[in-house]
Amino acid sequence: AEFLITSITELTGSLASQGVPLSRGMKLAADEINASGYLGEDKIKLVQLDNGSDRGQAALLVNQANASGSIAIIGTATGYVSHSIAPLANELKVPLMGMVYSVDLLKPGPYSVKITSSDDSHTISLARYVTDVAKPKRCLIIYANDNPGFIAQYKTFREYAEKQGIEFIGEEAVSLQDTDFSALATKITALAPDCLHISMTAPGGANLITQALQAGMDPATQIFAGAGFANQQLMKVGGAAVENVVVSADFVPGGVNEEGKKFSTDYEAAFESPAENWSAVGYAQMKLIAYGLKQAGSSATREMLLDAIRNVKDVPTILGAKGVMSITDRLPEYDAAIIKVKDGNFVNAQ
Amino acid sequence: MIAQQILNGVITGSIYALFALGFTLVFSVHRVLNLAHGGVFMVSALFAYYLVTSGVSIWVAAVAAALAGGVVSGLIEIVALRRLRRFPPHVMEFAALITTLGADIVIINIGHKLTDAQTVRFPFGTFPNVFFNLLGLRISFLQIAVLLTVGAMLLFLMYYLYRTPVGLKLRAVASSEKAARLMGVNPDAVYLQTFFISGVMAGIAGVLIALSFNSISAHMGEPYMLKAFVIIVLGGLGSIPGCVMAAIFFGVAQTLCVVYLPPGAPDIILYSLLFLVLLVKPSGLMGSAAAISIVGRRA
Amino acid sequence: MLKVENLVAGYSGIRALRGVSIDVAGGEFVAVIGANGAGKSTLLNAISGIIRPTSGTVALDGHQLEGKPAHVIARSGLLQVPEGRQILPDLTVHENLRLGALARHGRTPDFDIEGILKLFPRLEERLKQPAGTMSGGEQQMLAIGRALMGAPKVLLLDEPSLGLSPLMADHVFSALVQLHSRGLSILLIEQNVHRALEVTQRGYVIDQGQVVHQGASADLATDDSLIQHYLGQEPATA
Amino acid sequence: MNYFSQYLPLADIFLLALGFAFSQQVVLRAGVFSVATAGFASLGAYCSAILVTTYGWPAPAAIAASLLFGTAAGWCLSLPLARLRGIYQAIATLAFVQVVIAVMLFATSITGGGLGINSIPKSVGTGTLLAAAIITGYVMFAMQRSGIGRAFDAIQQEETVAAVLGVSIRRYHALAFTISGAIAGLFGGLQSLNTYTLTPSSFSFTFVIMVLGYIVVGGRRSAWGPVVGVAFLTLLPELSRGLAEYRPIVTGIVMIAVMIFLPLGLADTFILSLKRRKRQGNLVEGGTHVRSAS
Amino acid sequence: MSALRLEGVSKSFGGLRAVSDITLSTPVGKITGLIGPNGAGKTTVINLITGTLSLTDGRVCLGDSDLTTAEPDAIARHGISRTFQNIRLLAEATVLDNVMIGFHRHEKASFVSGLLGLGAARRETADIRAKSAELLQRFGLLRYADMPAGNLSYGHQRRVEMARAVATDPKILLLDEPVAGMNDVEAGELGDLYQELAASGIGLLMIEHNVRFVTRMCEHVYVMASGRMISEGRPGAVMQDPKVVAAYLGDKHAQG
Ligand SMILES: Nc1ncnc2c1ncn2[C@@H]1O[C@H](COP(=O)(O)OP(=O)(O)OP(=O)(O)O)[C@@H](O)[C@H]1O
Ligand SMILES: Nc1ncnc2c1ncn2[C@@H]1O[C@H](COP(=O)(O)OP(=O)(O)OP(=O)(O)O)[C@@H](O)[C@H]1O
Ligand SMILES: [Mg+2]
Ligand SMILES: [Mg+2]
Repeated sequence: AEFLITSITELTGSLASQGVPLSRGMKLAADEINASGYLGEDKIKLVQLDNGSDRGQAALLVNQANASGSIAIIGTATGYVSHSIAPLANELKVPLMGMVYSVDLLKPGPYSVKITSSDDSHTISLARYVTDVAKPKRCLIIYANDNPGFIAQYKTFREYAEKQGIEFIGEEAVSLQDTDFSALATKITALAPDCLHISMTAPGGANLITQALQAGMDPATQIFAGAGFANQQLMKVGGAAVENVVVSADFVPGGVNEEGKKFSTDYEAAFESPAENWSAVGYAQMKLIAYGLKQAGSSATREMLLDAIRNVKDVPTILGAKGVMSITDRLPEYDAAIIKVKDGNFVNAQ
Repeated sequence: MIAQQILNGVITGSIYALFALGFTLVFSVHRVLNLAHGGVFMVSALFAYYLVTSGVSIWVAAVAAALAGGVVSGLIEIVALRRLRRFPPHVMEFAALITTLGADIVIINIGHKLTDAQTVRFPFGTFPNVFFNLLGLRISFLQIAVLLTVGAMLLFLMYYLYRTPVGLKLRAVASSEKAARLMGVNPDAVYLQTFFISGVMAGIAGVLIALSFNSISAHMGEPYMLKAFVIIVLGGLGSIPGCVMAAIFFGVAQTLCVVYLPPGAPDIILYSLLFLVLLVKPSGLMGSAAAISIVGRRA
Repeated sequence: MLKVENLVAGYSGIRALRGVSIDVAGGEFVAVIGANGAGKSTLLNAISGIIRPTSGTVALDGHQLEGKPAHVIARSGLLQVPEGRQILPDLTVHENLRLGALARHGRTPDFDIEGILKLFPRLEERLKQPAGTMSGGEQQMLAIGRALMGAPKVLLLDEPSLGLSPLMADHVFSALVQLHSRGLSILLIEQNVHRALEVTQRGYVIDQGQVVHQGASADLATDDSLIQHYLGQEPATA
Repeated sequence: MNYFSQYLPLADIFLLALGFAFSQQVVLRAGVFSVATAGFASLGAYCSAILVTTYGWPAPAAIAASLLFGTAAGWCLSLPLARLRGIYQAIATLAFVQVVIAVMLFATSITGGGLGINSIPKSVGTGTLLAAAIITGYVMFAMQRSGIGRAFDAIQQEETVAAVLGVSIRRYHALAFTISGAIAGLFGGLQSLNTYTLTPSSFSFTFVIMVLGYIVVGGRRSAWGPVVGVAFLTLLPELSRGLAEYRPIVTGIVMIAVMIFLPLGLADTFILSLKRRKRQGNLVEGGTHVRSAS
Repeated sequence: MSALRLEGVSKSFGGLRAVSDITLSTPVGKITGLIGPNGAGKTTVINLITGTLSLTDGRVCLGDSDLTTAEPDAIARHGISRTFQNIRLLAEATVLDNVMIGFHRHEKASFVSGLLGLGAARRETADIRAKSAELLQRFGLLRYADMPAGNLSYGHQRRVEMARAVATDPKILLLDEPVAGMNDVEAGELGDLYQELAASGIGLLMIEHNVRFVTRMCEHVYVMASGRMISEGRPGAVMQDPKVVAAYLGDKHAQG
């Protein structure tokens, strides 16, 4: 049989920088699955649609995917869009394989599934690293206040770290569109924290760090960030300024196991740009669906697919620090990778 | 810190002015809100980036980018606006909103394809990274360059508009196209010229801002458009010095708000302030009542 | 000098000119008269290139001008004082005059700004004022002055006395006579029929977009029935 | 059945956008260059969402509250803005929109801040939206044909003239703002009970430009303008889906082409050409006027 | 009698005193003239009466109502109507629509009935349309009714302005150079119309440079120069006043 899977991602519009690698990752996985005969006689047909970074278009595409008989939908790259289509997918009873961090995605009903572990587990891995390994004294939080994911992230981080006795000297909000951080940079320099936790995207964050250093921030200030930072853009934009930045990520660059290593080389060969966090997430999502389909067999239905992946134990994946993942009632768990910039590359920090 | 922050604000404001001057020029002369200005700005930055990465020096690249901005802007005039000018002003002004928006969408998405939706930046060390300490204030060579460029652009525009015959033609066409034609002025040439100059300014701004903030992306013009709107109005329409003053005022106000207010509050204060300024002085800080725009109404 | 033949022009579907032929010899002063809506302004605009004629020819000194853009026609020396004055309201009086000079295109002008101010002293007091805030009559003087600044070969005037006080209208007419005596060719549209026929040499009467009469001004002026007939609005009860 | 139902969300999108477009058109017709529709819509949307999720109000009551809230906001905004004109008015209303966004981001405890409000129960379907759009459309038509429409036209084209003919600019501007606020508040409320989620960025600068786009592309005068403009701009991305990532480029080019050739907008141009044809018909009927030579 | 009266009206633009201490009155049922050289301040006087400009000094009254500080629309609703020297029509609206808006001040249908398209509003619209067509007929414009007003020739646009002003059914009608751009025959036709209007009880105040026309039409003439009133009286007498001849007429016209 041929299983129709529709991806609905931000291929154009303002959120495309996340949507594009994501959809490339899944494409790579789908081709690989079909070529390797992983599903025996069965094949995957991946249709990739663009929601133009717009909620309305995404909702329409969910309906189309449902009408065309897709067994599952993969998407979308951002919480803003994902949250608005999850209720619809549940209403139509079509599995929505989401990749946003917030657990809220699972709330609308049993048909929404996640591939990334929750914010909390991610962020707490990072917070644990901060309290156990880095042990700073005075932390300053900087977050993008116009994105739900980044807000949730910094809150979890602060809550955990504060309990462990880290002192926080303030919170500063920025917007994802900002590029001019001169005021904030001067303020950071004056506040003189020894630790920054930054919740925003890689290019913006790298730029912020560069400007803070130019404004005279102590170069020894330790900098921590969530998965938003986990891609090459960080080094491309930040250069030497982002050395030693510690990031929690789904994917350790280069891979932690054979599959991850192969993914990295294949991806780079196929798309002429290095694999990064989002492409790995897309890839892993597609692989998880294939895993589910294999369990459910040739006559798999949507419900059978869901049943097959609702609870899994220790399946191999390219995500996480250890390369295995378990899922408990649609919520994946794997140890987040804690990585660090060394000589312009990410390396495992642990 | 306060002195440093005010300096930061002045520089931020100058950067807004850098972007807004070309936009204001087109608006004040032709009453067209060129929504593609941000697109032109981005194209120039990207063009300079490709030149620099293929080995051209930043100075040459900047000049080339400025010209490229002028050419793209001129093309926008020819393709998206020229035909519209046959129609009465209130029709033309609204239609121009959409045609320039369309042009912006086209340009941004070409940029999108070229950069693969990623943020790029000039290679490290493209522009000398030198800092000066003036009376305890930190200022970079680049920031000084920004200040000087804004000053130069302001002087150039004032000279060009008020001291040259070309400027006279330009203002004549702005005042009444038909009457200007009857006096032998070719409005097509005048429009093209204005757009070219505006594009050159966007180009210079694009390169300097990309250098300042280490980033070039397809959407880099968008946040500046909103600011540019605010600034031309705050400065009083048609007033070039007003535009620069408003930009700096806005930059300083914004910086101080960011520094002294809790996160999220600055925008509330800043835009409420703008609202109040307009109520107290309905034609902007520097505007005269005579300069009131007529977008949406007949001349 | 100016030769217009069989000019046809109109506005989206409406034919306002239906084949008008007119000529102005070098140094001649010619009047065109007609009722409201007869097509007088349309004629001037078609000559000046403000509207594009559908057929017919316009020649200045033997150079074909029809279909050329308005600014090219203006530069070639055909300058109009348009209906509604069309001064540039945001520019000062001085700037309006300077702008007029841009149409010279190498011709030597009879007037510089001083000369214009001598002709219309009222303008001198207003040099720095935005032209849009001047009184109607002042604007009319400016419009004439501006056209003269451009060293016209043929001056086209669309109701120059409109809105002028009697004294000022006299002034303008005598100025025109004076310009004419210096050798300038003038085509004058005027609703003040008697005045127009007094100062000009020849006249055309147009009606419904066609020339219905032409002849020496003096003859036209004495033909009362003609004037009554072609210059009246149709009866209100029609 | 299945085939049609998959396009149902498109109908929802269309109807919601139509409501906002009507709201935008009212002010433009009255010669007010306001972009406050986004702000009113945001207020209406948050009003309904909060009343339903936090206070458990029934949907119809919440929507009525949104309508009232929008109406009140429109009227209040009209008071200070009476003095402004043209682009100054546009920027003042844009400032209002930015303040609304910023407040929604800031008042985290009430609005959820940047997280927005998720999982709003869906209680507004296509039928309700259709009814709301039809009623609004009817009001727009009726207004067009009444003295209000004439007064708006006069103000929009020549304010001084309108004033010396006895039209109270202040009163009619206030009326336009109020109607605009009412419509936007209503459809904001409907939207939040139709699309599950709400964030401050739902009604941002992009929204402002898009809603203006509907009116300019469709036409600023006729009540068909918004209908045609919204249909065109919401269908265009769907029709060009086959073009993959070149889609936005083509959209941009089509926008330029349409406006360059039909600068009055699709509907207005069409209606004008119909009128023109009728007029020419009349002329032939009546015969061209030729004065008889007696 | 509800005449329009100006008492000591003045207006300055910055340093320029454009109108200075003008006192005049316009009785109903008669045509009053206001003449003077270009830039004398005549149009400014009309702008001051209609509230388009605000007074620096003085009072404007209509009958018992003081209109000195009233808003333009309120003044219009008191029954003062005007035409503009520089024609101001709704250029894209049809001629008929231009006249229909003139009836605004007599509309009675409420906002609500307009918004809901109730019968009252619809009937009123039909009624106004019929009356407007009648007016156009009177001004000889009926065949242009469906044309965009901006497409008319200059003279015809002037007539549309007048029809619109008359549509407001004013007590006082202010005409700023009503026959500018018309020849004597055309002016004569309009003159008859003004006399009819005056006979029907409207007070007309007319600014005009066509001296013959003013002499024929007006019972009383005011003469302004440089913002001041320099003469007033019956046309015949005024036109022979040496001050008027010197400032305004020139010797050529000083026949009376
Ligand atoms: N822009 C326009 N669009 C359509 N028709 C027009 C336009 N301008 C003029 N017309 C028509 O052309 C005809 C001639 O108008 P024109 O302005 O040439 O008359 P005119 O002789 O100058 O009259 P007046 O003495 O009133 O100025 C008129 O019937 C008029 O309605
Ligand atoms: N807004 C203004 N700002 C400055 N000066 C003005 C303004 N409006 C009018 N003026 C000046 O006031 C004087 C009177 O102008 P007004 O228009 O009243 O004259 P008028 O008597 O109507 O003349 P005309 O017969 O030429 O129309 C003129 O000198 C004019 O330049
Ligand atoms: Mg004419
Ligand atoms: Mg006047």
